[in-house]
Amino acid sequence: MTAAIAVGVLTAGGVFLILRPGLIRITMGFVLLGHAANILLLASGGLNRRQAPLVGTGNPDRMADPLPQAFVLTALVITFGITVYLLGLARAQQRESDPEQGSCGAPTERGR
Amino acid sequence: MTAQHLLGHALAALGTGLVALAALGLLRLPDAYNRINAVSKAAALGVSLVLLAVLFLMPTPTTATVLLLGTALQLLTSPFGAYAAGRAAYRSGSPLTAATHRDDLRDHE
Amino acid sequence: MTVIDILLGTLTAAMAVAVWQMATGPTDADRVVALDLGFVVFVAAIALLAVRLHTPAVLILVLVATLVGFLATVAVAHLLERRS
Amino acid sequence: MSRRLSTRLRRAAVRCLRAPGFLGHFSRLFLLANVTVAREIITPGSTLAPAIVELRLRSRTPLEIAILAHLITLTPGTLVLEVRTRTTPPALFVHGMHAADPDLFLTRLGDLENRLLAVMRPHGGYRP
Amino acid sequence: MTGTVLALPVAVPLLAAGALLAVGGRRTVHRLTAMAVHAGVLLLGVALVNATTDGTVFVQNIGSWPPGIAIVLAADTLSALMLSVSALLALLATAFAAATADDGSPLFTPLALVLSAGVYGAFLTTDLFNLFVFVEVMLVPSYALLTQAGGTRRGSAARIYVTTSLLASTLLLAGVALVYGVTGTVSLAELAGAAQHSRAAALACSVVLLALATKAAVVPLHGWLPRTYPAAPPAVVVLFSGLLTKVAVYATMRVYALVFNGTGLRWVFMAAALLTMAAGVLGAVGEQAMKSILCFHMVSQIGYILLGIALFTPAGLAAAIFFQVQYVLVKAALLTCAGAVETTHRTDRLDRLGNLARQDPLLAAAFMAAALSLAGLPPLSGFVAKLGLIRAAASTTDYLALATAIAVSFFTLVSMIKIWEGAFWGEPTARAASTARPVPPPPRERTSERMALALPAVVLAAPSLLLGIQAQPLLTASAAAADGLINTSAYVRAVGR
Amino acid sequence: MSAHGGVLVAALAAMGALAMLTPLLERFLGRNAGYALGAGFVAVAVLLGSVAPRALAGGDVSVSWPWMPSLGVSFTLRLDGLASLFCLLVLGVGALIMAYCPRYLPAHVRHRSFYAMLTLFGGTMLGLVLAGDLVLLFVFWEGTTVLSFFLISTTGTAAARPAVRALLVTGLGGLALLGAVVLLAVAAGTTDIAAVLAAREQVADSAVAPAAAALLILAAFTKSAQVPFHFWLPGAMVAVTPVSAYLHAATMVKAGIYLLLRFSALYAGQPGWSLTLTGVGLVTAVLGAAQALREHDLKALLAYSTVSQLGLLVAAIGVGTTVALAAAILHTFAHALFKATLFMLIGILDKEAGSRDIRELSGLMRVMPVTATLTGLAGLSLAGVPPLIGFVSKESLFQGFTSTHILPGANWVAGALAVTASALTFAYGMRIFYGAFAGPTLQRQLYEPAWAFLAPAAAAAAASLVLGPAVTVLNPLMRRAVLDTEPWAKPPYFSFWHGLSVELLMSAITIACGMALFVARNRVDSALQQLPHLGGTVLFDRGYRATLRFGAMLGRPDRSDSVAAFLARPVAGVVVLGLASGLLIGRTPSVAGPHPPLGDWGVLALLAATVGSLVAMRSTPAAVALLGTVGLVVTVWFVIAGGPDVALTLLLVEVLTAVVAAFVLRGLPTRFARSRRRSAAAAAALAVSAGLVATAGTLALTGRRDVSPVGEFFLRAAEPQTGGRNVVNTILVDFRGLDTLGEASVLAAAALGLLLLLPGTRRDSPPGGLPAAPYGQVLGPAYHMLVPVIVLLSLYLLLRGHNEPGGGFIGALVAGTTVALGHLAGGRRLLRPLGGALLAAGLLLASTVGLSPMALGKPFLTPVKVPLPGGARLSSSLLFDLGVYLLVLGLMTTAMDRLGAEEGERR
Ligand code: NA
Ligand code: NA
Repeated sequence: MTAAIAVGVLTAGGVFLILRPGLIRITMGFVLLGHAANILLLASGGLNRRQAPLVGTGNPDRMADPLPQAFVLTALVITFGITVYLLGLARAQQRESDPEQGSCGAPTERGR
Repeated sequence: MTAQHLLGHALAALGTGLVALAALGLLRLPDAYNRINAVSKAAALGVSLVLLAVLFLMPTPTTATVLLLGTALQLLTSPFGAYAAGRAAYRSGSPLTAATHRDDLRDHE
Repeated sequence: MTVIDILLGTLTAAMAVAVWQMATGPTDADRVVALDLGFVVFVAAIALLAVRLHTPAVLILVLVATLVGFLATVAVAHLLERRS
Repeated sequence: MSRRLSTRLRRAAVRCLRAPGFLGHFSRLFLLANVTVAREIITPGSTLAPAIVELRLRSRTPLEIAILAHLITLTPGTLVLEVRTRTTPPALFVHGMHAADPDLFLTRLGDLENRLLAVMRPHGGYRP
Repeated sequence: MTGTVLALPVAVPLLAAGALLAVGGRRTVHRLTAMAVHAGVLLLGVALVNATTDGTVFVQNIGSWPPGIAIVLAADTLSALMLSVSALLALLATAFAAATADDGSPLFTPLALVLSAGVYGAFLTTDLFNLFVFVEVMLVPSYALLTQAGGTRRGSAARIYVTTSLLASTLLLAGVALVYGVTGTVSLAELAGAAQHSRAAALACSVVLLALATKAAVVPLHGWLPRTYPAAPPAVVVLFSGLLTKVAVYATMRVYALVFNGTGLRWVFMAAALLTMAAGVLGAVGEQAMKSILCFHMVSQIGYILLGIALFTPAGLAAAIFFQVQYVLVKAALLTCAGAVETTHRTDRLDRLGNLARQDPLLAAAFMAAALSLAGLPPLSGFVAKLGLIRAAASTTDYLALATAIAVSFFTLVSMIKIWEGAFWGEPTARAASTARPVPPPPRERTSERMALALPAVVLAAPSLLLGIQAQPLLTASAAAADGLINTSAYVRAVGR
Repeated sequence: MSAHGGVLVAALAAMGALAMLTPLLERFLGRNAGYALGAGFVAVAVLLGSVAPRALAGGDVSVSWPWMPSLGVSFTLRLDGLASLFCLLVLGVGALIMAYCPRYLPAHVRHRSFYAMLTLFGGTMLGLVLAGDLVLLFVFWEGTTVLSFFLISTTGTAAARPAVRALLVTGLGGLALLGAVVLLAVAAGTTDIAAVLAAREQVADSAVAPAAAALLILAAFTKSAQVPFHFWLPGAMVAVTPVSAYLHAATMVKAGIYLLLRFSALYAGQPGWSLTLTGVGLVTAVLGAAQALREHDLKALLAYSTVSQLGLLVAAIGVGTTVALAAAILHTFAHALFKATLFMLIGILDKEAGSRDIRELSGLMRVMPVTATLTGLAGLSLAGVPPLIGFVSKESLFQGFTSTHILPGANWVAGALAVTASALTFAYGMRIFYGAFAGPTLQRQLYEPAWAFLAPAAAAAAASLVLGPAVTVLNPLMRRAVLDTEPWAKPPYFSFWHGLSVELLMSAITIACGMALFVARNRVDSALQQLPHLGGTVLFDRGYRATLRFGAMLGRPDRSDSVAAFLARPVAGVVVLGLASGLLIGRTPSVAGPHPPLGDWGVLALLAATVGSLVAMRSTPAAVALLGTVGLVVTVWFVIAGGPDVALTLLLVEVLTAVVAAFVLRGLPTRFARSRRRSAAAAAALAVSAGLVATAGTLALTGRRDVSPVGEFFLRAAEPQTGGRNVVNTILVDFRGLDTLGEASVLAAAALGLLLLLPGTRRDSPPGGLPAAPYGQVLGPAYHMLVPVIVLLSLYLLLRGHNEPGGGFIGALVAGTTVALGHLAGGRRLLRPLGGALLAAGLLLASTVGLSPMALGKPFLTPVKVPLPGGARLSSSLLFDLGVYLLVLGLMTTAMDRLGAEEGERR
């Protein structure tokens, strides 16, 4: 129940953000959607068993399904790579749209 | 409940109390500088106390290592955030509360 | 309900305050402070959760968080400063 | 044993002897400051008297300055807002929550610096 | 041959990418390495096609773990066919990139190699989550390749491409999660028939299919493709055209065949197929530049393949598979022509081009052959493909599908002739002075360069004629592949526990 | 394969070979290659003639090879009477045209491709009439369409539009034929034409029969230029004369007639078929003739004449009686003869006199007697004047039309319309004749062309003249052809003189009316000019442009620059899927378990508050902070859910994302752009719907089963099988290493993408050393203390990952923070120039470790233990993890290098 609501909240927030203008907000939306997918993945293994799947630390019958966790780790890292790339894209396009800043090379003196 | 547990819980409560106090400070203090002043430090002590509490509640060598290292790191790193936040607040023009009676930094500019 | 549960509830409230401050400001500097507090609350909460869940393995998060957590605050503060 | 080595050893020993004292002093300061700030938050009304003061430093090396700034910032109620190393002398701009008397406030900070330098400069001498 | 070789198409490109990154510089080394890798995969693919037409399924349990635990790679005829045609395309795209100098960056070849590793892996894997991973391995380099060069227009195309793909990937991941939530497995073999037994499994897989439909640019989820592909450098479009959406279509076939046993959702597939065919071709007709027209066509052609899936008869599937294989080559040939034109004349806009048939007869011939094949004119491969599909539709009395397929062929012809008339035949209608760029640089005059640019187009167009006249071998292979989709038991037995 | 059938293949192959040889012939003979090609056509005709007697005797002359057995398609050629007749036309007229070309084509210009295409066209046409398989028929049919397009195009740029119109109209018909072919094949269960025709009953009874008929008719109408598809044919007259004469008068346009004749056996006598063909055919005949009469350009006149004559043929086939079919067959032959003649002669006139205006054609007899005679003869044959063959065929047509009994009185209507069309035809035929023989000579400086130029036309004209009285010679061919269209028929004998009959009366009326029209030609002309043009071109062009506009409109949404426009659709798809399936899924009970702990709700409340604040936030620093906080809350969720590895990874990812985002945002405005309220509301509505669907989907599809078998396996077997106690990590590096290799490759690609996207230079830093670090004074000294701690922690996490939370990814992410720290603290920018090398090393290491077991014959990524000196063993999974570590570190250094620098710094 709580997982489902969490997925819903994150999905709604993520969708709202990816439908806004501006690549940064869209990127943030995708981060939220990534969280939603990851919580969904964990939920897909069932949330009744919640012990960390570390052999020797407890009863295997109470341990969480480890496979979705492996999936989440994989997905998480992929999402991270793409997020960084999206931010790079935002940086590249910002440089493009602002030739003054992008190419003349004078260090900005703001804040001094 | 052993004395060790009791002590652990007491420390945990104290630490949590400090953290909560910091949160309260966030609401009560008048400007960003005072908030920074209150929050990061109180929280640093609070966290250190909580970590110490955990050591009492789950005493193993690994826990001890992790927690002592963690406490040290907490004390080492929390001022960085505070300094950066304070400097940024000033440079970004975050207003000082009216009660601020002296500002050498402005005179210096 | 144990003492730890109550303390975790307190931390939840503290985090809510941090979120509130992040949302309302009023200045971006106040928001940075709130983020800093958020990290602190997080570390404390993880430490208490480790006790609550009887999972010492979780404590590695505390170590990592104390080691690198300040980076987020510093980076956001830096962002604020550059854009003033 | 060369003279140089013996000097270094002596200084290290001095450091080791003075450090616990400094740590104790700072811990007391730290805890008291925590109490002060906690009281400020809990009690209704305000006793705040904030000020930003320029603290001219005796410290010279980056390490000395960094540690001092770090300790000041770690202490509740005081916060370093700006570090000036290119000026002579170097200066810290410190925000204090309870600095109704700025001179007293500066004196206390100066005291902390002196104690710190006493640990870090075992020869005790001033550097120009 | 044993299943052990199945990991090579994934591992070797990655190894080569790492090696090329390590040695740096030397373009020739990069080109030759990539070509050798793709040629190797091509040979392997053809050998696999030969060895699987009798129904054999080659499998490899990665890491030697038991089936059900291990990720299993498997090759049946369908996988082998897709592997072969992708490798061929990657090989020729590499050559074309050399000709257009799109591979100028020392990172181009490593990225293209990682991309192809993802494509090859997606064709071989039998595990839904692993499919998601390989799709990402394919997509992330594609982001880099699409966005490598600047330009405002390209910038917004890059944003749209990356974000749409990312959304589809997230949806795919959610779908995989739901499948695991319902069934407790992500192995396709264990999922076989699941949708028939459980509505929940069917719904979970529908999410996967929806994500794949977005990636395959099925109408109405297609808009991103015609909007973004034309912004990519010529060689990159060629590479994309044959690989990216095809992976999604392949996966759709596989999932629908295994999990749904080809039943249920028929009208959804049919409606999507017809809409995609029609909207794609009409959109193509309305475009004004070579690459834009061709890219919109990709949408339409996806519709044809979907039609075969919707029919889900041996004839329909075989036709769809034949269609897909030949189409990869035809479309690549067309895009290669467009790319050659763009490289030579610095534009692919029809109103700024003209008279290319005189200047470049070889290129014009290659274009025309491929264009007519795309329109389904005999004796080219596109004709055989459409004949098969139309015949399959007629056999199941899907006359609306038959009529749509024929009508779409007509509009395909219209759009191809629009290019012919606009670029190859008449005169430019817009004056160079009115273009955004101040003065277009003089076209490349060196014959050898032109030959190098036209050659890949010719090499890609030639099989179209060959596959039209001598269609039976590929038809046989397609039939075997279709049989593997209809009778999934051999696949399930080979892959499963 | 029978020897007879072999001849057919040989004939077709010979045509192909001839086309191949064309460049060679043209090289040595120049434009005179036409003679050689003509001879080749004749030779092929002779070759076919060797088996024709057998075909005309009703014997089977066919050959069949499997072509696409999967589709039931075979390469079948069959020569029967109908095919023989058309072969004769294709090769006979083809030979004449080829012989005509050398003198017509300009010298000193290459005609390689022209000759090749024309020869290829001959071969294709031959294939079309010989095709014994439906699909093969279609193949050759489309071949003629395409070749026609190219042959028209050879004229030059001006021909582009007409060529396109011709291609599209006939191409449309071709696709209709494809539909018909497929429907017939499915209905009859075979693609063999003879078998389809033999299965008449079966086909006629099938539901698709009417559709197939309609499609066949559409195909024939477009190819044979029936109203309203006629317009492409006059347009195609921009082609050079040999093309007009061969393709657009004698052969290609007859393909439609051939098609109707071929399938007449299936449909003859059926009302729909008859009414359509007869009606459209006669209307076309009359309108075409009227239009021809008002044309002054001889070529246009002949084009409309062709349209009109084709209309008569179609109508006759529609009548479908034996006499009518016989008439159609004979007239097809006659028309080819005289129309080809006329085209060739007009080509000569055009070339010699420089004009094709019929008004300037007058009194030609005096200056060009031979040309004039030939033109006159062909004109008379066209007009249906005895003793030319045109007369005989027209008589038969009249006979055919009066034999119709589709509707009561239909024979009268058909006859009347035929007479009308013929009268008009007579009128313009007479104008041609008059221009040749009578009237004042307007151009006196003309000379007779060389005999070689005239000879082909002369031969055709002579045939028209001779074959009228000697029409009985054609009887064996014609009768056999009739039998092929109507196997049960008793075919008539053609003879020059039928005696006094209705047809003769009709001919008389025709000639009388036609004469009247001719005599009153000035008034008729001015009256006709008032009539609307028999257009179609305008309509077609309008439709064409409308299609382009419609397409452009359809694609407009996809030209948007707004990302939201593209992202909204898949989201809406999810919502629709959710709504659609909401009704389908019954609730299955969830697996019994404790209610979610209270903590869940606390975390959830925080999550909702944080997400809510984030979406409403317009300050960018605050958004970064809130995004990080969302990450923290989710991390806590993962801790509660029992995933310490996941939580640890997420924590690191969140911190690093915040740092990178902050670096990137430095160059951007501090506030997000405000957007229109309405679009925000729409986005919110979609977002809320998607959120609800996501919640419902999660509720419905998760938590309804016990732990999966594979999950159970991992929990029990991970340690015994791999020696690792951290089950999640064993899955990552041991059981599902392929996923991990894939995700590592993704990171490598993302890093390479950044390098490509943000090209930097080798020496970024200003000469005076590293740029001032923002927090150097405070962080700098600490940096040197922190880095060793971080690196140690990172390595510790890497090494212990197999047993406790950690591993390559986590370790590398920790190490990656040092790079970020370096940027803020201004210490050495650790590893920065190494980004590419780290990526290379990581990829190499991970893939090599994966591949190495294959050298031992074991599957990819099989874990191997390498013995080390000292008894220790190094697991290959650790090496694999190290590869992953290097890749993650590579990404971090690259990202910090390219994104961490100030805008001005990096140049
Ligand atoms: Na043009
Ligand atoms: Na043009």
